[in-house]
Amino acid sequence: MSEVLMEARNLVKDFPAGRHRAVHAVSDVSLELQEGKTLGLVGESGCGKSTLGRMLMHLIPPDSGEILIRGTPVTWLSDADFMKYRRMLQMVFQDPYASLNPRMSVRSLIAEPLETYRLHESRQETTRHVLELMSTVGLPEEFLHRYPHQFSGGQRQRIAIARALAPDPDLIICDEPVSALDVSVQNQILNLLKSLQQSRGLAFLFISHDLSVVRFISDRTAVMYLGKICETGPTEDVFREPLHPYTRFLTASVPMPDPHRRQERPKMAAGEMPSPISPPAGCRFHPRCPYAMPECSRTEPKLRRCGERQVACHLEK
Amino acid sequence: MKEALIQKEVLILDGLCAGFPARRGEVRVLDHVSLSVPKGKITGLVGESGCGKSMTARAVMNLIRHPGRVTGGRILLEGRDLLSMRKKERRMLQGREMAMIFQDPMSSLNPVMKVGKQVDEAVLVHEHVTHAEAKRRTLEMLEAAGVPDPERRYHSYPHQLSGGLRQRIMIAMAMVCRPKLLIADEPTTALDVTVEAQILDLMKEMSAKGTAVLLISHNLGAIARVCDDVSVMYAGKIVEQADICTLFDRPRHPYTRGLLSAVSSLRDGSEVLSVIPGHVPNLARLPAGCSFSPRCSCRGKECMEKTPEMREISPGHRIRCLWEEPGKKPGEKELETEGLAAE
Amino acid sequence: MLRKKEKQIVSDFEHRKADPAGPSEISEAYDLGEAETFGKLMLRMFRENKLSAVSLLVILLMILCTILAPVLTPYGETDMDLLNRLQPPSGDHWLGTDEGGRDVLTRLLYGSRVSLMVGIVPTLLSMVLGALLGVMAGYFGQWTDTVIMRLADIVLAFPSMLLAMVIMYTLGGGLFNVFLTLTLMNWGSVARIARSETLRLKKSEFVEAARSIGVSKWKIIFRHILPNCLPTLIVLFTLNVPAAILTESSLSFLGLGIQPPGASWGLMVNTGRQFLYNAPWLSFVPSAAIMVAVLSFNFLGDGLRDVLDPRLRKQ
Amino acid sequence: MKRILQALLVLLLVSLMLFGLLRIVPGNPVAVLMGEHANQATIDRLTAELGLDQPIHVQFFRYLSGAVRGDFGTSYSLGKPVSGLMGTAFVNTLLLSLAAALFAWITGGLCGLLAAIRKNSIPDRLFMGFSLLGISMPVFMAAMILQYVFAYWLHWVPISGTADWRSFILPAVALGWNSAGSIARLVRSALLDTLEEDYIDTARAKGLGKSGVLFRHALRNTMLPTVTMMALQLSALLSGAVITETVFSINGIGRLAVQAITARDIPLLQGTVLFSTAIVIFGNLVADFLYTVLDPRTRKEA
Repeated sequence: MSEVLMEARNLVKDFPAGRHRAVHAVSDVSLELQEGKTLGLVGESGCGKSTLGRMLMHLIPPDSGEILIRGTPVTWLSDADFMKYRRMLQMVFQDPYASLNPRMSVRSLIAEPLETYRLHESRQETTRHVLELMSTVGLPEEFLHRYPHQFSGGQRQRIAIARALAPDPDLIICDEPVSALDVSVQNQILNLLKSLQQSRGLAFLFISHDLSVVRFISDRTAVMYLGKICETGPTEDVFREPLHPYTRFLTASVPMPDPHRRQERPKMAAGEMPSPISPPAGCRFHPRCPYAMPECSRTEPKLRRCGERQVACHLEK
Repeated sequence: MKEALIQKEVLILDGLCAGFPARRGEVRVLDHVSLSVPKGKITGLVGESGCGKSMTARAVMNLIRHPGRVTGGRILLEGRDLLSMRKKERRMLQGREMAMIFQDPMSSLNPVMKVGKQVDEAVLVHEHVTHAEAKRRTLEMLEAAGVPDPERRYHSYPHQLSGGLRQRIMIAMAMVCRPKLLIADEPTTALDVTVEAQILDLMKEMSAKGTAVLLISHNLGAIARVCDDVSVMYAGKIVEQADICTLFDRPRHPYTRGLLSAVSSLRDGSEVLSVIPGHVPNLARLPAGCSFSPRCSCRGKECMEKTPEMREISPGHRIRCLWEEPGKKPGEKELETEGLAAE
Repeated sequence: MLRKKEKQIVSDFEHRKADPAGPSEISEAYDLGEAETFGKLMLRMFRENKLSAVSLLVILLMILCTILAPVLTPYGETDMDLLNRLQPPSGDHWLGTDEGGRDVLTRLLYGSRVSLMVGIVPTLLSMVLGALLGVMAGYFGQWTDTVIMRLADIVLAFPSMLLAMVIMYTLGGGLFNVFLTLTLMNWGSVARIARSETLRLKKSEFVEAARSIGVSKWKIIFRHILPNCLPTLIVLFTLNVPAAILTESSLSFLGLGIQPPGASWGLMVNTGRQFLYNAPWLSFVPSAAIMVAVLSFNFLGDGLRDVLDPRLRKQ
Repeated sequence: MKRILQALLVLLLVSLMLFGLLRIVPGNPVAVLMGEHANQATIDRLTAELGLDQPIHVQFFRYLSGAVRGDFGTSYSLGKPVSGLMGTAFVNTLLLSLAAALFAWITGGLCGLLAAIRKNSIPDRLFMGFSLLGISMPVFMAAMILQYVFAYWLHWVPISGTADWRSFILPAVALGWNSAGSIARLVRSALLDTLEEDYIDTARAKGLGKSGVLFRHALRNTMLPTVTMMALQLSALLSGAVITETVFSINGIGRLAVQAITARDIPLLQGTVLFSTAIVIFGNLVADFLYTVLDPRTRKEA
């Protein structure tokens, strides 16, 4: 068992939505990130997975709950006090077309974190480090003075990764890093991320809606639905034998690239995820759940441990 | 007319070319695209972004935006050539005999109009019926498209609906005149997996009722789930065409093989994913010879000189590749991680 | 107006940015690979929009005339010649003389100093003020936003001419006060646009990325937000200059701006108006000068907007 | 409701600022008014009578409570109540502005529409040239040219005054031209943008013809930015009215304001400016309301 790098306890975040209403983006979520391991976070759009990532990144403050880095609570630190932890965690965003400032060259983009943490004395050293990072992510040196719009999506995401690697962090939060890319390019980036993790002992929080991507890259997987985690566990276990009905539904929905297996999918829950403004009482999945019992609409199931896994369902006791 | 009735193929594209003027000459977005969409079946068109698959759909529906235009070939709807028709005649076919649904169901619905009215409109344009009759048809169609509580949803505005519901409205709008051909351009890309599955089922249902469907997608999973025949597109050209099982079991074109192994390596638990090196070429600067040759792992010298033609290798299975022997297995699993190596 | 292709590229490009999952075939086919430096951008603008090139030329010519006024004409700005009052245009006086026998062309050239300065200086000042306040309001939000934007609301609620009249009344006439008035009048709309741009940029992923690295607030404002507002601001500048020229001329026309014996185009129209029926050139010549200046800036602004910031068209 | 309160707040702040601005003017306004030869005792008496010896906040509240009841004080120069003077002037300004607005909206809207439909054609160029001329020409120039040509030269309409409806034609055109230009340009670009939206493709895919697409789908969406613009033009119209009324000798609010400045008549100036600003604020409110009607997205969920 490896060390816990980062821990979130009972995080809650509501966004105001007009008078007396709120979007309950994240409600009571706890999770652990281990050193050198990847946690995959899957869920449909609007389930609160990006909000969770941003809270861990100290970009938005939680309404309540606690975030700990190596056992130290950092939730309520001011931006200035948080600076010493910033170096440890970096982020890669979803949209490579929007996450790079169009008016900065590759050099200044990758150098920005180096300069912010004052890692080098001289400009030459910084540039040398930038070039080193570029070769790590597979960008040729001659791109140093080019601008983001001259690159394809995959190349831009490489720049973003180089930037995240710059301060030599312990954790990188990847928010849908490949969902804007075509399959062939997506695989290039995933291979890069995986090899970086192995060679540098990085930990990842890998947020994605794409189950197969999460399955490839994660050691453990957490499934989110309407602001809550409904199941976590080692990735292979979760995918091979999902415990929560939602996870089962989700894994069965993914279309297989195999025309011979098209009828395998069981017809289950219909409809869509309800609005997080007024989530259903009790278990949040019960209106769509084929196994819903009267109890499900009354009490909310707690996340219970069973072996290495955790599941929040009244069926699993 | 008689011929049209017995014809199985609802839509035939024959050597369709499209492009638009650029600084030097013309950029060809579609290069001799030929395919057919038979009645009661779903035909898939798959490819990566920028390969011309949306342009194909737009060409059929006469929706290519200025300054792009169709520059050659024929589009036959039940034997009638759309391109030689008068404008009005062609327009009257749209919505009645062929309809289209789009990728983003939010921006494809008029934000200031009730969704019910937008569906009504499709009826009223083509048939001389009363508003009450149109509404009745709309409600019926909404029901069939799986919209819960159609009476209430009829009066909703698009922003009040979820993505899945909006796409169902779009499908209802497309199907309300019972068209013979439905073109779906990435209908599930903007939706979540669970909703995607439902929408795909709905499309399957529609085709089972006799509609010919052309499904355009970049998602091989979605294609595999519902399609009967598939065409693979790369850089404006169709590179491989076969029925679904042949294409997934015995792909012949190196590009198709690359795509398939990229997708399947994600699931079979391999440590390193298979990739196609490099990226999609710029259509304005296509390489000489086969467009795929710079990324192809088994290219020969002639690949960079001679442009391959489409040829049939077994009944119904066509490829655009110079390699003759199937035993050669070009492009099998590539373990290259250096994405930029081929540039 | 003439640039469908360019618009197409830009709109496709925007589209692709907005919806990365959406394949945008047309933009792929275009060559977006070249870096566009400011010079190249200008070249593109001039190639696509000839009018804007001509306008820039006219503006430069006007500035040149302004500087060279003493060399270009044999008469002085206030040289009276009571024997030659209200002369129609002739060989000696190309544009005639006014009620004091002063050469109209000479006064026009000298007047252009005031009019162009009034166009440029207060616009620049109001841009700087408005941009800073707007960016601050947008970025910091909360009470900063409330205070700044309420102030802007007040300024914008007045019919601009009446506000200008009140301020000029309070301050008194004169060039400096015209500058001040126009600055106070115009910062509000600049602040509003800068604020909405900032709000848009603040939500963008690259600002979020900078925040995730821990870049400080002011660095984010000056390195990430302002440079990305710049195209909008440049366009706004070229569109606000003619507005300022018009306002000054209106003020001077009412006798509330530049005071005689100084010359400004508006003032010349004002004095010439008494002789509208026997010496119409006295009012029409400076009016035409105003129009040419304003038109040129408007054309230039249109051209710049199409190249730099197509989104502004909606505002 | 919230918008109305906000508008009232802005109006309050506007009056406060106006009041403050007009009190910074150096020197006692009464002394200025009475001329050089007035004796100190008379000045003091008059100052007290007008309440100008009170502390400034008392003066402000006194003024405000009067203004709410429709009493804007007494004009120094004309010796009549400001509200009465504004009443007659308002009718003229209203007639002028309405006529100008009508001209601007109709010609501007039509020009923009036709130009967008026939993009890059000769009519497009012509209409856009007409619009650009409008926004580039100073209002006084338009006024003077029209006056010179149609009144002085051709004698089609009276040169100035408000004798009958015909005398409003030239001022209205002169005043509205500028706004017409802005509106035409906006309508054109908004319509062209709307025509590139995805739902236009949907409509065309349904089989709607050009006019169907235009009238059923594009126009209403084009109206959205236009409505906001039209409200903004109200402010421009009132600004331009100052000039137009001066050129055509129409006794309106704007001319009254100019007269007030020349006569250093603070109550009159304050009244006219406050009144005009209130109209602008009210116009913006109406535009907000219209926007909500036109765009279901801004409506509250029931």
